[in-house]
Parts: sequence; C-alpha cells; structure tokens
Amino acid sequence: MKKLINKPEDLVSESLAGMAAAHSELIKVNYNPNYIVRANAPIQGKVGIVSGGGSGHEPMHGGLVGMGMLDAACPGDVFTSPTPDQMEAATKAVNGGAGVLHIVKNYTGDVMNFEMAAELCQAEGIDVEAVVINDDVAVKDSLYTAGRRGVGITVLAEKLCGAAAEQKRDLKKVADICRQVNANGRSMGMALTSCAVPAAGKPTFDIGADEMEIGIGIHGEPGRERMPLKTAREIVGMMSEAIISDLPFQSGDSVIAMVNGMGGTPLIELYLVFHELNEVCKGKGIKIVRQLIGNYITSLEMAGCSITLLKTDDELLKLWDAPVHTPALRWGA
Amino acid sequence: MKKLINKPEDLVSESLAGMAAAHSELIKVNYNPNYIVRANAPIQGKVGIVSGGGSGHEPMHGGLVGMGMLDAACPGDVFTSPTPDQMEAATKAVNGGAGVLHIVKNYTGDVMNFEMAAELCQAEGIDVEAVVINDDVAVKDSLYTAGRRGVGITVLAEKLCGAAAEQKRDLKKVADICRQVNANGRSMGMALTSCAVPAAGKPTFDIGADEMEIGIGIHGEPGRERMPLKTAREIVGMMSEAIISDLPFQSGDSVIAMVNGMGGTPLIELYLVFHELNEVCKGKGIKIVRQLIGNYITSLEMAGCSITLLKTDDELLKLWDAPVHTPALRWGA
Amino acid sequence: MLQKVYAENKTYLTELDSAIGDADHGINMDRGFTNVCADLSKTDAPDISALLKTVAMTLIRTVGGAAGPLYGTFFLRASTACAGKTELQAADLVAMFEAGLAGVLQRGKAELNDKTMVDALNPALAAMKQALGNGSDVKQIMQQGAAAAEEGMKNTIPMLAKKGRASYLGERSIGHQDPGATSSYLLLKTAVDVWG
Amino acid sequence: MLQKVYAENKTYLTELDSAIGDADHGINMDRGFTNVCADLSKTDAPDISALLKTVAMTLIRTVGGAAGPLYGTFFLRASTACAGKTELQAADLVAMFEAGLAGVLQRGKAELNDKTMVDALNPALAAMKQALGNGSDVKQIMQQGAAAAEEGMKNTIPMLAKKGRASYLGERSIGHQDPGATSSYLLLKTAVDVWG
Ligand SMILES: Nc1ncnc2c1ncn2[C@@H]1O[C@H](COP(=O)(O)OP(=O)(O)O)[C@@H](O)[C@H]1O
Ligand SMILES: Nc1ncnc2c1ncn2[C@@H]1O[C@H](COP(=O)(O)OP(=O)(O)O)[C@@H](O)[C@H]1O
Ligand SMILES: [Mg+2]
Ligand SMILES: [Mg+2]
Ligand SMILES: [Mg+2]
Ligand SMILES: [Mg+2]
Repeated sequence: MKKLINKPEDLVSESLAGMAAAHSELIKVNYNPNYIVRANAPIQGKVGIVSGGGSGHEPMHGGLVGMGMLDAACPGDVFTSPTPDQMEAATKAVNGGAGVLHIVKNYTGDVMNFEMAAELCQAEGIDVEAVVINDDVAVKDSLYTAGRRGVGITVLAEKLCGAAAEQKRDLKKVADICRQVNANGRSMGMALTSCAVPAAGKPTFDIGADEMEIGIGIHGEPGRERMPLKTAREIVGMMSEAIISDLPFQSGDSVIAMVNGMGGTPLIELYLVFHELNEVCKGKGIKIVRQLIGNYITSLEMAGCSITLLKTDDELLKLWDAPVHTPALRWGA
Repeated sequence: MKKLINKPEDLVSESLAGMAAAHSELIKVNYNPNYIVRANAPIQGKVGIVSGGGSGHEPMHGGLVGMGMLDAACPGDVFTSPTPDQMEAATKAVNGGAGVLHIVKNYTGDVMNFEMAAELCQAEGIDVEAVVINDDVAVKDSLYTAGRRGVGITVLAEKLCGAAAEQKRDLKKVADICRQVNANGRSMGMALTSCAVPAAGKPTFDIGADEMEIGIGIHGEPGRERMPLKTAREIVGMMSEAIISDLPFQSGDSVIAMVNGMGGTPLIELYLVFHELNEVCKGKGIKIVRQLIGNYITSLEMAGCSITLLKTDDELLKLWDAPVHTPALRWGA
Repeated sequence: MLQKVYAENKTYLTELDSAIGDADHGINMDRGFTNVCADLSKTDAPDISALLKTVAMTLIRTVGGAAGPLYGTFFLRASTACAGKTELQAADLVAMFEAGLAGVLQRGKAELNDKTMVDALNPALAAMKQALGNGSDVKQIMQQGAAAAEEGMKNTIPMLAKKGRASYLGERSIGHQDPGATSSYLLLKTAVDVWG
Repeated sequence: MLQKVYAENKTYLTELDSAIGDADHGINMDRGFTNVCADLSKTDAPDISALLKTVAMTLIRTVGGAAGPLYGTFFLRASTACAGKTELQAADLVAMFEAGLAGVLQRGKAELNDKTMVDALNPALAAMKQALGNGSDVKQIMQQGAAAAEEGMKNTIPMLAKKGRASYLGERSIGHQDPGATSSYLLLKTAVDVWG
C-alpha cells in the first residue's frame, strides 16, 4: 500500500487541516468532535442541511459544504460512519431555527449513528428530519435486509436540497425534495482495482489482472459479481441497463446524469464512459439534460466508476441550476 | 493494464465525443484534425489562445477551453504531441484578427510541431506568438540540453493569459504575461506508481511496493531519482525545498499554489499534501493567497502529485480572480 | 483488559471484515476500547452502573460504524439494569446481559440467523439463563455463555447475511464468519478470564 | 515495406522508449507509416520528389511527437533535393540523404553524441559518401550506410542524452539504446532490402 500520508491515524485530521487552510472563506473545521461547517453558519431562518459518513469518499461530504449545498458535514474515520456526538454538534452549529435535515446514506452504521444523534437533538428541542438515501441498484432490495446502499444520488440530493434550503423553503419541503430525488434516482458502480484502508495497510480485496467487480459499493466492499474485464461499451451497457430498467426510466424522460470516478480512474476514461452512456440513453429516448463527470463520491484510490441517473422535472432543474459555491462544486457564483 | 476503454486507438476520439456531448454550450470538437474550440470562436478583436499536447493529461488542455481561458486545445495521441495540421486549423479557427498566442510545454516534440504550425500560419499572414513553458525544477537546466519540462505552470499560465485576453489586451501584452508567469513559477512532481500507455498495454516503468520516483514528468517518464517511500511530510519537504530554493521564493512573497494529482491519487491525500505545503510556506514567510487542489495536469492513472508555486502580484491576482468558465475550471460565472 | 484483547485481535477482526465488509471492524473496536481504558482511568466511577455508562458513552463516541451504536447501546442498557447496585449477584449479571441484548435488538432490528453479533449474543444469553437456573456460580455462568457464543459465532459461517454491510454481498456472504459475532464472543471470553 | 518493418518493430521501439522516454516511439512510427502506405496507394505521384513529399506530409500529419517533425523534415528536404528527377543516380541518393539530415539537424538542433537519431544518420551519411567516392553502386552505398547506422545506433547505448525526453533522465539515460537512432537504422536497413 502506497499513499501520500504520514501516520494512518492522522490522515483524516491532517486532510481536514488542508481543507481548512485552503477554503477559509467558505468553511470552518471543528476538531473533536470533527465536523466541517459553513463559515457563516448558522443562517437564521434557513433549514440547515447536515450529512456525513466515513472518510475516503472525498470530495463528498466535506467538499460539498458551502452556499447552496450542505451546511455541515461529519467525517468519520476512513470508511467508518461518524459518531452521534459529531452529528449532534454539527446539527446545533447549523440550526438557524428552521430545523435541520439529515441526509443519511443507507448503511447500518450511518443510519444508527444518525438516529442516535437525532434523538439527542430532538431531546433538546431541535427540529430534525432525516432522509435515508438508498439508490444502489446493485443491491437487491427487501424488507428483511439492510436494503440498498446510498451512493451517487447522495451528491445530487445534497445539491438540490441545498438549493431549496437556500431559497428558504421549510424543512418539510426540503425533506420532500430529498425523498423525491431518492425515489427518482438510481446508481450502480464497478471497480477495476480494490482500495486499501490506510489503517489496514493492504487492499481490501484481491482481483486478477483481467477481472473486474460489478456492483461494488463505495467502501471497497466486494461487488455482487466478479467477471472478466470487458470493454467500456459492454460495461456501460450492463450498468445502464440495470439502472434504467429498475426505476424504470422511459423514453421521453429528462435526466441528470453523473459519471463518477472512484478515485483512481483518469478523466479521459470518465469522458469515454459518458460518451457510451449518452449513446445508450439516446437509443432509449432518454435525454441527458445536465451532467456531472468526475470524482465526486470516491472510494480512496480505487479504479472504477459509477453511473447515476436522476429523472428530473422543471422544478428540480431550476434547483440544479441555482448558484452553488463549495470547494468541489461551483457555478453561478 | 486495466482501463475503461474500448480499443486503445479509439480512446482519444471517443473521449472527445464525451466532452462534446457534455459541454456543447461551452465547446465544439473538430475531428481530423482533432481540436477543441470555444463554441463562440473566433471572437473578433480578442487574442486567441491555443495550447495542446499529448492526451492523457486531462483536464489539461481540452477541459480548460472556455470563457476566460483557452480558445482552443489540440489533443495528440496519448503522451504524443499533436501535429502541425491540428495546430494550424485550431489557430485559424480562433483568430479574431488580434493574433494568436501558442502556449507550448517544453518538450522537443511539442516545440517542433508548434514551430512548424506557426510557420504555416505566419505564411498565411496570421500573427502568431509562441511562449514555451519550462517550470520543472526536477530537470537540470542547460543551454546544451532540451532544457526543463513544461508542467504545472502551464495550467496557471492558461488561466492568467486567458483572463488578460478576455480583457482585450493585445498579443504582445498577453505573451508578456505568459513569459512573466513562466519566469516566476516553479514545479516538481513525484510518483508512487507508473501509468500504462493504452497502446503499449503495460506500465511504462516498474516500481517496488516501498519505492517512489521523485522528479517525474507527466508522461510516465521515470524521474530523476528512485528512493524508498517516505512520509508525505518528508516528500513535501523535499519537493518544496527544491522549488523554493530554485526561483528563489522569499519571505514576504505571495504565491498561487497548486497541489496537483497525477490522476490516481485521492483528494483526501492531496489536501493532506496541501496542509504540509502550507506549513512549509508559513515557516518560510511565504503566503499562499490562492490555490488549486485536485487533478489538473495528470499522467493517466498514475498515483502521485506535483506542487507548483507562482510568485504573484496584484495584477496577476486580479487576472486570477477574473471569471472563468471551462469544463474543469469555473468561477465568477 | 478488553482493550488488550481487541488490540491483539485488531487484524483478525479486520480481516474477517475485509471478506464480507469494509475492513474496519478490528480497527473500530480497538479504537473504542483504547479510549474506554483512557476514560476509565480518568473518571473514578462511584458504582458499576456509572462505570458501564462511561464505557457505553465512550464506545458510542469513538467506535463509529455499526458496532459503535450497538455495543454502546448494549452497555448503556446493562448500566441502567444495575443502577444503584454496589455488588453484582449472578442473577444481576444475567439480567444486565439480557437488557443489553434487548438494546442491540431494538437498535439494530436484526433477527436470529441474520449473520450478526446477535447470533453470538443470543445463544450466550440462553446458556447463561440455563446455567443460572442450575444454580451455577458467576464463573460457570460466564463460561457457559462464552461457550455458547463461540458456537454461535462459528454458526454464522454458513449463514447468508441479511443485515449490515455483509448483506450487500448476497450469496457471496456465505462461508465467512461474521466479524461482529466474533468480537461479541471475544467480549464474553474475556469476561470469563476477568471474573475467573 | 517500411510500414511492415515498423509494424513488426512497434513493440521493440516502444520498449526502448519506455526505458528513457514515454513509451510511444514504436506506436508513433507504426501509425505514421501505416498512413504513408494508405496515402501513397491513393495518390499516384508524378515523380519521386512528389512521392517523397507525400511521405513527408503524411509523417508530419500523423506521427506527432519529436519523430514526426524530424522524419517529416528529412523526407521533405530529400524531396526538394531530387525535384524534377525521374530516375536517381547513386550521387542523387547521397545528396538527398545529406539534405534530409541537414533538415533534421536544423529542426532538432541536436549535435553528435546527444543520443538521438542523428547519431545513426550522421555516420550513415559519412559512410555513404565514402562508398560513393569509391565508386560503389547504389546497393553497396546503402549497405555501407546501414552498417554505419547500426554501429551508430549501438554507440548511443553508453551516451548521456542531451536532447529529447531522455535528457530529463540525466545520468539515468546512460546504458539504454536510443529509440530514434534505432528507427533510423531500420529505415536504412529496409532501404537496402528494397533497392537490393
Ligand atoms: N442491524 C444489525 N444488528 C446487529 N448487528 C449488526 C447489524 N448490522 C451490523 N451488525 C454487526 O456489525 C458488524 C460490523 O461492524 P463494523 O465493521 O464495525 O461496522 P461497519 O459495518 O459499519 O463497518 C457486523 O459484523 C455485524 O455483526
Ligand atoms: N532534438 C532532437 N534532434 C534529433 N532527434 C531527436 C531530438 N529529440 C528527440 N529526438 C529523437 O526522437 C526520438 C523520440 O521520438 P518519439 O518517442 O516518437 O517522440 P517523443 O519523445 O516526443 O515521444 C528520440 O529517441 C530521439 O532519437
Ligand atoms: Mg465501516
Ligand atoms: Mg511522446
Ligand atoms: Mg466494517
Ligand atoms: Mg516517445
């Protein structure tokens, strides 16, 4: 395992220090408990939006804190959900009296820790609503299991809810938008290589030089299936088929598409993947009206990509085009 | 070698197709000869800025075409300089009567091909000036050799010259700014892993699990020195020392800093590197007033980073803060 | 003591978690109990209940992941169950364990055979209750519990995971021992050595 | 013919370029001469000069890198040097080669022992001139040239590169054969087989 780090146990805090130094006009970083918060938080009368999760997915979530997106992000240790004390402190720091939305990715740990945090905050009279994101079609959904993982849609939901909150919509409305986005979005990921958790010191899984994992999550978990490496066209075909047939997306739909890099895949390949995705969508009469192409929800240095499609409408498009100014996502400002 | 591609020989054109589909409001893509050009080119009375180089460095250069930056970019085959016919066509496409600046990275191939293109354009009465970027302190400079490579400063020069051209400064002034930036900027890079040229099918160099290359370029060339892997603090110490002592940068200087990922290094590590760089600079009384942190001038999927420092002044800062809207760099618009 | 055990088993648990999870369970447990040690040495708790509460809060604050809230809740409920007590009878111990497990079930909503720590904790409780009924002493009760937990842990190997990260693997989760069930067994095993 | 040669030597040249360059020389030359073949089959050039001009322009357009402009310029100058000629005497051939090399030197500004293609082309020219002086025929002249180029190519191994990408390696460039010198030797060797 080769990484640009000092001691594994210092990676998260030293990386946070770099963010604080680089983006002081946008964000402030609080240590123990660790959270990243908008420089001008709390904003009176605005719904606060808090998300969080294990580290190693950068720029999500810390790089998405700022005007028009998140008010705070709670980074856990690498691939380990943050703890209730972080979420409680972040929630209090962004509470402007209009309540706070917790955007939670559906992982047992994240869900339980955010639950505990919400209980603590509500006990102190803070109006907290939580929406759990579960968009990963690679996982069979079922009432009896942990259900689907929250992946790419999280990024889009944070942008869209952030825009709605910026417009001073109330907590119920912002939470409704989050649920709508989650209900109309689907994702799937794949990996060419594993990643190595710094403290573990070696790759989470071994994979052959001619193999790939289809249906991976964002924590180096093995995927649903190991298969021989295929061409980008075949890979995008498989992934987009799984995504499109699941909602299902239909001819005439307008979508926001994200081609996301897992951290170790170069941009030249991601644009090629977007080209293939665009061809598939054109063939099915699905119109990509907006897109994100790059590393947004990553898995350390893993090579691979994920595809996310969100069925959209005029209201969502307006929210998408609204100004955003965060370390990782910026337009109109 | 595992990549998200179809046939190696189609990588560049299929990736260009993805860019064209994703950014039609910003850019147009021309095939044979290949170049990416601003959607609204040529802009009458504005100096056109053309750059180019081998592919595999994305987002540079194609992702830097747009308002306030490049007017056109010529992508060669992977790591192979583009050819004079591409540069000639791109130059003609962006010539708005105020002349065209060629920003050329100092590699024998790039320099000779741009030379030939300039000769062809001048023969047709187009006013072309070329500035060669050579900021890589890893290479010993000398009159008798090919000299230093052009690396990170290219990105900063393209932003700053683009802003100057947008303000309708004349060709001489824009070229002077480019020379000033090149004269006041220095860079150095390192690698943890090699990259694999798709058509070659295997890593360009082999490197041990506990080794790193210091002083690499951006084409998978081996660096100046192979040494045991060190901590990020030690690595940043070595690189920043080489950079700072070369200009030299001095106490009281204000700098624009770029911590650039080589393509396979995750953002969490790049922010840690920025933290270490910031500590070094603080210790020397050098003030980082602006920064870029991310993948800007890459080497396919190589893991590693480069550090670039540019001594700046109020004029350059104004140009830096001016609006820019390209696929990869965007603010104020 | 527990800290030492989890420090020793850090890699073991993490490797189990690499197979069907995200390779951090050992790291999380080690971090948690290292902090528990530190915090306990700082605070001198008036009674067992207060001591267990400190353990619970520290685990909740420092373990993270799924294990943090679960073990945290376990110790929190155990703490409440022995509130006010200055010394523990065998019956108290079993009652505390029962309360702890109830907390885990409520928080995690896992059922038996979902391939989680519950598959170690649940048989352990059953065995402890039985031993208590047979009038065994504390040490015997813990031994019975640990033995049952070990068996329950081993039984997770053929299970198809329905809860936690491992459930994402579907069929591929079969054939691997559950990390959390393993850390639960270690918890009991250590308790035996302590109270022994 | 040359196309076949470079196709066969694609990996060889690319591996040489991996050691001290950027692993593309073979790919570039192969791409270039594949296109030359295609273009020549399309255009039936009136004379040798026109034919060489097509070769030059195609190489400039399709090889890229350092080799593109250099070999392109080589053939461009050779083309000018035989303008109007319908058949070539031994002397013409040597004159064309001399003109081509002059173009390479002008474009690349490399000197002898800089570890470039010049270190193969330059001795080749010398040998060809001498052979011409001795009244050898075209085939012998080319053989002498190729032999000298091969020696020059081998001599690049101990050289420290001063031009091109290899120069970035400084001392580390020593001990590797220069890819461009190698492709130049292959150029002559093939010429021998053709005119043989
Ligand atoms: N819903 C649940 N109920 C009970 N135990 C659970 C549940 N989900 C997960 N676990 C336990 O947690 C263990 C994983 O803990 P850990 O790796 O620390 O958390 P994470 O999965 O968030 O990385 C699993 O092995 C399992 O025993
Ligand atoms: N200035 C120069 N003059 C003559 N030949 C040169 C010069 N620079 C490089 N070369 C030749 O070009 C070869 C490299 O060609 P190639 O790999 O195709 O280009 P690049 O280095 O741009 O990838 C070198 O091996 C060397 O022989
Ligand atoms: Mg975890
Ligand atoms: Mg090249
Ligand atoms: Mg885990
Ligand atoms: Mg080369």
